[in-house]
Amino acid sequence: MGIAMAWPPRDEPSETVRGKGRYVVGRSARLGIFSSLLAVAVGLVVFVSMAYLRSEPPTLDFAAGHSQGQAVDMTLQTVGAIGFGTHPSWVSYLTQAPDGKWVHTTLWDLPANTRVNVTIDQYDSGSALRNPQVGAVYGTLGNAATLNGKPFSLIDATKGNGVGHTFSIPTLGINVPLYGVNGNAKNFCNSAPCTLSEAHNTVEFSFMTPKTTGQYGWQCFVPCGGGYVYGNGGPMQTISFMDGFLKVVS
Amino acid sequence: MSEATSTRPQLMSTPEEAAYELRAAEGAIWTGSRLLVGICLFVFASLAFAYFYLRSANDAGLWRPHGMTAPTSIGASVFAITVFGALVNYYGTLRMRKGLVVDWEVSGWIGVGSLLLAAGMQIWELTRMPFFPGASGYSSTFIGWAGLNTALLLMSAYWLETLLARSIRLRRAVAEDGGPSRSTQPPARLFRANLEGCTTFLGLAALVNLVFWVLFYVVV
Amino acid sequence: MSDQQATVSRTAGGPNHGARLAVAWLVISAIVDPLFWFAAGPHMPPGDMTSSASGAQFDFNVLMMAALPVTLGVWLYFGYAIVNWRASKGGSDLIGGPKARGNMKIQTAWIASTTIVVLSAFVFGTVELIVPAGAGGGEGPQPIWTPTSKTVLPIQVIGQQWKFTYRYPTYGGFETDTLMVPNNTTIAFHVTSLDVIHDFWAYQLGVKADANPQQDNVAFTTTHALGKVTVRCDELCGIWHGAMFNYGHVVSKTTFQQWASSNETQLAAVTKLLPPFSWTYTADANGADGVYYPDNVDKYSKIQVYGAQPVSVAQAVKPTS
Amino acid sequence: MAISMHESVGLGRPGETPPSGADRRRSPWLGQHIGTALVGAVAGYALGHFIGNSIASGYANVQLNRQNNVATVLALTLGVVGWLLGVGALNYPILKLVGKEPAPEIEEKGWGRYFRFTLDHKVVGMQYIIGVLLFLFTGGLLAMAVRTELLSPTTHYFGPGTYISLVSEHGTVMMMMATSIITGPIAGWLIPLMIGSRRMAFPRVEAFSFWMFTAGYLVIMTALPYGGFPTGWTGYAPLQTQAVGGMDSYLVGFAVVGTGMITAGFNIIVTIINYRAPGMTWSRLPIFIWSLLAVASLLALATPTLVTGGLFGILDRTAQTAFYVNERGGSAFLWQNLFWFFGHPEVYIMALPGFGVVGEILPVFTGKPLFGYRVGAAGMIGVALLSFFVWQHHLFQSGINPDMRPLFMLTTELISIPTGFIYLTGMGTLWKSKIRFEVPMLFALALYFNFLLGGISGVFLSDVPVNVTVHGSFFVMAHFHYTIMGGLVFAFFGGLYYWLPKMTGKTLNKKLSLIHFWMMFIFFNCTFFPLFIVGLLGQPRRVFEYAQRLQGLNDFSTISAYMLASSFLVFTANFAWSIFIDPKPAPANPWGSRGLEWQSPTPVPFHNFDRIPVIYADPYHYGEVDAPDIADFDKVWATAGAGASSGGAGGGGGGFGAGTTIEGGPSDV
Repeated sequence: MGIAMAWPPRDEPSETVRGKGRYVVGRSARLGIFSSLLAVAVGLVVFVSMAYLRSEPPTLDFAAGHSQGQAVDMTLQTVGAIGFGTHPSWVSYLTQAPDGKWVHTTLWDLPANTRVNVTIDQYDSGSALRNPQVGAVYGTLGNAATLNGKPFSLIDATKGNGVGHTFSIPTLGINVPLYGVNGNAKNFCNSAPCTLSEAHNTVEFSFMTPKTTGQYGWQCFVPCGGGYVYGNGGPMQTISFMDGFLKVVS
Repeated sequence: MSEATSTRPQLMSTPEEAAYELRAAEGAIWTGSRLLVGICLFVFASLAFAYFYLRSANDAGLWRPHGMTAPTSIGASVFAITVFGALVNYYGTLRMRKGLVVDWEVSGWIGVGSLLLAAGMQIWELTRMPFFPGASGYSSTFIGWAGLNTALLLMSAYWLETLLARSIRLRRAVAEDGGPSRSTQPPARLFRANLEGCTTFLGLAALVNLVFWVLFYVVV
Repeated sequence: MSDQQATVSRTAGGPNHGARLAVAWLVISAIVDPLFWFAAGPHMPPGDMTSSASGAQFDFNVLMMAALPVTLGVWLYFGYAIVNWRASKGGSDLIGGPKARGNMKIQTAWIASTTIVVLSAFVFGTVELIVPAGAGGGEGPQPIWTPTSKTVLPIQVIGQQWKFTYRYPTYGGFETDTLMVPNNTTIAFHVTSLDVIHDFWAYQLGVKADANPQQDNVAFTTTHALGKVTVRCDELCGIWHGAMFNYGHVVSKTTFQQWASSNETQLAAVTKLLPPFSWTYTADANGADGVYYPDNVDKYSKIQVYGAQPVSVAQAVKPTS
Repeated sequence: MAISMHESVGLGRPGETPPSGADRRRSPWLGQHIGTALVGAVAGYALGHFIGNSIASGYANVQLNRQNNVATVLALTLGVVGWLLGVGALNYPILKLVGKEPAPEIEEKGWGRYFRFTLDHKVVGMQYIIGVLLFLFTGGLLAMAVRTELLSPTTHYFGPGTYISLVSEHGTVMMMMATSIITGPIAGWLIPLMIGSRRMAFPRVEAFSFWMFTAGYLVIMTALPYGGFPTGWTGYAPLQTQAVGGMDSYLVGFAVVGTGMITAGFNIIVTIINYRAPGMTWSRLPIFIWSLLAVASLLALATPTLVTGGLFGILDRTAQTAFYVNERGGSAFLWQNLFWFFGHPEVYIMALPGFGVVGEILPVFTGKPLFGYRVGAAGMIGVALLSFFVWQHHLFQSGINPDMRPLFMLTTELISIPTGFIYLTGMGTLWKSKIRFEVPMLFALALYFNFLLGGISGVFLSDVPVNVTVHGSFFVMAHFHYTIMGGLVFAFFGGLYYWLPKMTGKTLNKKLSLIHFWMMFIFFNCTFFPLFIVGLLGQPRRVFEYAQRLQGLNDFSTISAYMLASSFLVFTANFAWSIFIDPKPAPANPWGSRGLEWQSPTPVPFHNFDRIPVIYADPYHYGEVDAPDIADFDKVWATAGAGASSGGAGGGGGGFGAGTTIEGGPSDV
């Protein structure tokens, strides 16, 4: 079986080694099997990407029917443990839909270049801040905010109940700290949605949405993801808990 | 074989081919066991790197804040028992070279027992620690060491045990050919190559235990 | 490469492929290199707003001077071979045997020339790294290559999930979301993190340094042009990594003075709440630690435990220890 | 590995006929196969979850966030154990405990063997082909998702958390795939045939590495339902320590694939050293085998560091140690050092086999011997050695050891010298040749084109001052896609087109192959070249928002990426059509190669060679009038191979016995 071979090699096959008919089933059956496997794969990919990867909490529409120059009112609440869903022990924001229902979402359609009046009912206890700088109010209209009706501009998180969460839009330079409630309060709210009869602080402020449309991320800067190193895991890195988007539309 | 499963003629090696492949198999066991030692050395070198890195980066006093040390008596026992097991087995292999297979088997079983005991004590030590795993750099690397050493000891015990079990069967199979220590039958030759590799590996286990015993208990 | 090709040509018969290739290569290199240097070079990133940016631009262009001829030379060779030596066109007369298996001269020349190129690149890179004080890269807590300038403005860059803030220790240690840098000034960026690893990339400044928790990573640069600066996080840090950017400005010294003093006053109340200035930003003693470690024996954040001693503003002016 | 130290040779003669009644054409549904493996995996998973919950559900952090990493890690680990038990990979290691000899290695028939734990390296090779293609296409789909998100700088197709998980998953899947894409399928299939052996040294280890590889696929896929992981494939701590459950899948998955890599590398080294045929001296070894030897030493020795580093990460997340948490005595730099000490050799694990493949392809299609064979082989070994000393160039801006930067700049740049040898051999081989532009040759030439850009951009990255700008940007991302995809993946497909006719005995459709090549080549460059520019213009890696002005380049890249992906559809159609649906028989040696692997009959018999061949020459005697025979396949050893039986290296010495003692045949020099 030595191979003193001619160069270039012959064009025709020197030796035919395997014929057809090796397979158990016929050609069209094989085609069918292959096509159905392909179809299953494509179906799986489409399903995973659409039903799982692209799934996101509902977006509340505050832009529909909005007329120019009119302010948008938005009411949020923060709660120490959402109490339902896949992560019942996580802290979370909730949004009140225009029809008054509390929705577990942090995604909002907002009209561009519009004043937004925000009311946040804060039901969570507070802690000190890793970076006390986020205890200051800035970026809101007039750099102002009220806590239970009284204006405030800075919270010392080492005193009192500390800071529960912040409402911050880093790309717009907006930051509002939310004073914590007493964790030992008798009427402390343990699962969402909380009602005004339970211990809470109300923070109000206004800001202007940007002129350019697009999606602006917002988040909380208090390390409130308990059980994670630096307190910044879990709810702090999940949309609809402590992160969300302002979807600014024209 | 009565009903051929293949149309081509059955493979029949010539004696020379058989000898050639047998030597290749012996060489493979030799190379493989050395390579395995190298692989394990890289594992423990990574641990040693972690140890020295965290220790030398001790600028915040967090390597061993309260002078904490893992239970020294248990640690010394683990080390001593491991070395004992490796040495006993090595002594047994010397006896086997003289044809005393049963001597090796006895020492081998003692070796397996020692290694298992050492592994058990290593696990027991984890329940007797005076510190929390995440308390310091020392505590972290110690937990890493305990885990890796347990795996190393169990692996060594397993290897040695398989050889002992094989030896018992071989004693019968190659009895008239001089027994496992002398037989020229392929299984006996491969068995001896394998035992030689295993003994080398036990040497690694003993060495690693010595080094880390010094690091974790003596020069902390 | 011309060496080898020339050598090859002498050893083979037929048309002098080696000479053709060498000439073509020289011509192409002679056109492309100056073209790049003069036409594209001055526009190459990251621009020339600072000493480290212009240094990086210069180094990039110099490397391009070597890279372009090498790349084009190899492509030229392959293109030439594909066009000329295809079997369908008959190809060359085949060379077999030892002649085709190696050529000591070519191999030696190849190894020698690549070694020379590589070693030159190394020497050039080292000089360009050391002379401009680390070339804008993070040098860790004890920088070994420091700027010659006597006065250095320290700015602490704090990465946290997910924004950068800046502290100005020489102005009372106020902390702000905005990066302002005076022109014609040597800056020492002290980059640190409150949590996971971030990376401070001030693109137009030609500065990049990882922000590590409990670590002070120092990078130097000297500004010499006014303009806007983009800052991006360049180390994956979690969900908002992609949105962790902001903008800074290089402004005139007087504008900077005004901005800094007014901030110092306006932010005085917040500054009082901040921990005393130190090279690593130590979380407040009660700071939320996430309760991941349950033992609570050595809680994070006690300054005395973690060695990050507070420093006075006077100490802060000169960044190196 | 120790556990599978096999005794290939039973009590009888080596290769003696198997015991009677062993007709292995058993029903594909019976016995242990991938189905029982899945059952085992599910059972192990459930058991692990149960144990983990009983251990750790009371931990303070678990009480707070209901995320039990102990349960996740145990479930995944025991799932893998169940998978191995189910497929039968652990049968022999368990039987060894009672001293059983291994079952005879007998041939299996029928398609069922492709779904089993099998001892035939050729079957394992085919399994690996499907396995790596599964990995590759999964990673490719994830890449499409990533590119889709980058169509717009501000509006988002995926959520930011999902996006980072997709990026991380893409990177990890592709890295896992790339470590095995050639060493698994092509090398596993070919090594014994190229060195004249009847077997791999440890066939069970060979199969074990494949089933670990597939287990790794399943484990890393669980990351998505566990919430993904945010760290990218580099897994930087302490973000790693902080992350949600998907991180456990990453750590366990890398440990599993890492174990598979170690075992595969181990087996390759041992086989090449010991099982070379008589006369297959080191200087007659095909260049591909040299590259595999270099790669295997990296696989076997660098990967343990990754596995150990991953174990520390797992301990941080489960036992709450603090290896990587600075505030408690650990160091985030420790992970970076351990990871990159593995990670940089890993990069060459993904380059060298590609060089080996083109080194085999070029001589065949130029009709010339490989130029500078010794330099090429030395270059590969040199790359492998140097790659252990460059890891800190990933950490130039990290703040670690600034004084070491010049040194690592030097080592990194030095590595381009041995890499350059690959170009020397390639260009020398092309010199005055007769190039036949068959599909494998096109892929080989494309590798030279692409890798040049990848390599040259690597020099820019190694230059510390320039690194300040390009580190962590899309520039580095384009750089390593040019080397790994432009190099390794092109070489893989070149190798497939080259060797599939041998492996399957069937001819691939040439027209479809050409369409695949040209689409892949053109759109690969269209996809990744703009990303060099994007990176230079300031776009960091792994971001979902970028500057508006970069949208044009990003969109161009995305659309090209879609076209690149569709080139793989062409390949899949070609593969399915030509191999399964409408097979056409292939010539025995369609390319006219002189390689030893082409000289065995097709289909290759179970034992590869009826007689162990005696090698006379290296496989590169092209262009010679009186080229020597490469080997004698019918040598009657009793007379001619007297050297073989002499000088037995008893008792376990003589690791270099094979191949060096025989002095059969004329010298090839």
